Amino acid sequence: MSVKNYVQFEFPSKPENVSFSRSCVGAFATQLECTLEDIEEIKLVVSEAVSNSIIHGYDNQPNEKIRIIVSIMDEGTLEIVVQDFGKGIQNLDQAMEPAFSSDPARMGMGFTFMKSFTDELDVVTAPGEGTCICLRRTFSRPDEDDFPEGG
Amino acid sequence: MSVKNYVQFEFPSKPENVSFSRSCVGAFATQLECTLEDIEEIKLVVSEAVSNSIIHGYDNQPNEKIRIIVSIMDEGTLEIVVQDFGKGIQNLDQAMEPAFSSDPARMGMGFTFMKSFTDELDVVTAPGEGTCICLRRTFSRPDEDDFPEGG
Amino acid sequence: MDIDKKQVRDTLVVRLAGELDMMVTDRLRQELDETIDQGRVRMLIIDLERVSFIDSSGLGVLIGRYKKMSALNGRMFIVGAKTSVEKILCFSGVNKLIPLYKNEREIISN
Amino acid sequence: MDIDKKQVRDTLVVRLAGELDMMVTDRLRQELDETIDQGRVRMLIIDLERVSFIDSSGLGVLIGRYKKMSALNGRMFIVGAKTSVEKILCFSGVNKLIPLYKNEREIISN
Ligand SMILES: Nc1ncnc2c1ncn2[C@@H]1O[C@H](COP(=O)(O)OP(=O)(O)O)[C@@H](O)[C@H]1O
Ligand SMILES: Nc1ncnc2c1ncn2[C@@H]1O[C@H](COP(=O)(O)OP(=O)(O)O)[C@@H](O)[C@H]1O
Repeated sequence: MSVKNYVQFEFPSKPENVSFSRSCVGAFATQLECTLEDIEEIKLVVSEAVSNSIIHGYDNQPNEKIRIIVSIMDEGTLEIVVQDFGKGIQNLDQAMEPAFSSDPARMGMGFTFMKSFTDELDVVTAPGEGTCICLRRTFSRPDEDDFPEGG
Repeated sequence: MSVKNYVQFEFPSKPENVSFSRSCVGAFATQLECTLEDIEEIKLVVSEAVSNSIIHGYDNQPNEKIRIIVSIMDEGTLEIVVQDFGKGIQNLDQAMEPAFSSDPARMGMGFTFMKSFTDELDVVTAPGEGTCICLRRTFSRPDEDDFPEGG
Repeated sequence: MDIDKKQVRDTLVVRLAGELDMMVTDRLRQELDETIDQGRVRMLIIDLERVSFIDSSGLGVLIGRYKKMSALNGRMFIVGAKTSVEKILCFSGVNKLIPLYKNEREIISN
Repeated sequence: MDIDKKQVRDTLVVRLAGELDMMVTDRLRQELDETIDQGRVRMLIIDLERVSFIDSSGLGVLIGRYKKMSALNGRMFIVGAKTSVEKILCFSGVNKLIPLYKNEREIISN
């Protein structure tokens, strides 16, 4: 797996950056062979991951750092890494359960959306250190591609 | 002058990232009170600066690093810094002249556009070290604002 | 996010425009709850025709208002959701609690 | 960038769609020059109606083709540029070399 193109971006944990960051990842993803519907789904998972960093990771503190690294791999895989340096997740199994939320006003659907609209979801987290969400989704495999352009 | 919001991003010097980067800066700028026409002009200056980094800074080598830092200041100023670590500019005065280009196939209008559509343009460059372009444009000043929201 | 409210008797129609994410949830929740309480609203219709994006934060506000309306023995409907938004409403099961209709007329005729 | 070419006698009409930046300049320059040379084109009309963005790289290709057409004693026109693109064409002075028209009919009637 080699990286064809990537972008790394960092911004503070402000609510207005949720919209900005999902737009950017969506714009980057247009470099892949994917539909408008795919882009909408990518924006959704980014929105969930970034919102979680702000709300849960940083308890809505607006001046903490969020980092996103988006990579396009040779075989048409989009990898999105969303990283915060916030409070981390104590009980990851519980957190991943559908409808679980530590906040009663929330739905607990974030991880469910992230899992449903990607092929792979990896979470690395440590209490007090932060959370790193890695999402992968493949849009076209080389064997579906009659005219591979090469690397 | 204090920074209200910012985003820093880094990506390789590939032609497809020119479009991506100007879209992103344009999307970020919507957080300011500005018109669609303003956004178009911002996209233009970013396009010029990033194209220059790829074409002149890196001689079209696609795997070199470009960094952009966009900041929104309290008083409605947008600051865009575009940085490359490429070959730098030998003669900056000459480079800034309208219609000057070191490449006969190009128009030499890049710096003219950057100057015309911003309020301030600073260039820091050193041969062999790279070029850093800082563009500033103010969209609304506090005294034009009847209901300042505060910092 | 634009929030446009219109009340006729105990029916409140709220037209939203923009993106429904965590940026707007607090304000939306507050505006809706205030109007529901003050206006003794018993029927809440949320028009999503001009909403281009919704995520789980947005869904949370809708579900919260559904619970509130149920507690008041009132009803709630969603109208006008475009395909991409409707997909999320259905995927999350929100449509099983809050019925979706094309427009206000469709509610009346059902 | 979509490049759609149509030639009638020595007139070549090229409809472009997308964003006209350094990403597409090489391909555009090459496609235009090949067609101009092979087809003995003497009138080149570039339709920018569906071009949403142009920067100095894009302008450079247009000016380059203008020089080529002049050297061939041919003519060149731009049609359909939308306001934001037209602004850049005028700001840069490109319109003084390559006349801008609303559409092909306007060229003929002038
Ligand atoms: N970045 C994060 N930092 C800390 N805790 C998190 C983070 N992301 C998720 N969590 C925890 O996992 C739980 C489930 O997340 P999620 O499925 O997105 O639902 P919701 O955001 O609605 O609570 C959250 O309630 C929170 O306790
Ligand atoms: N990032 C950069 N790195 C190295 N040289 C540069 C850079 N940006 C501009 N230059 C030099 O300045 C000249 C003028 O730039 P510009 O006005 O944008 O015109 P053009 O890009 O059409 O050549 C370029 O031709 C190049 O020699």
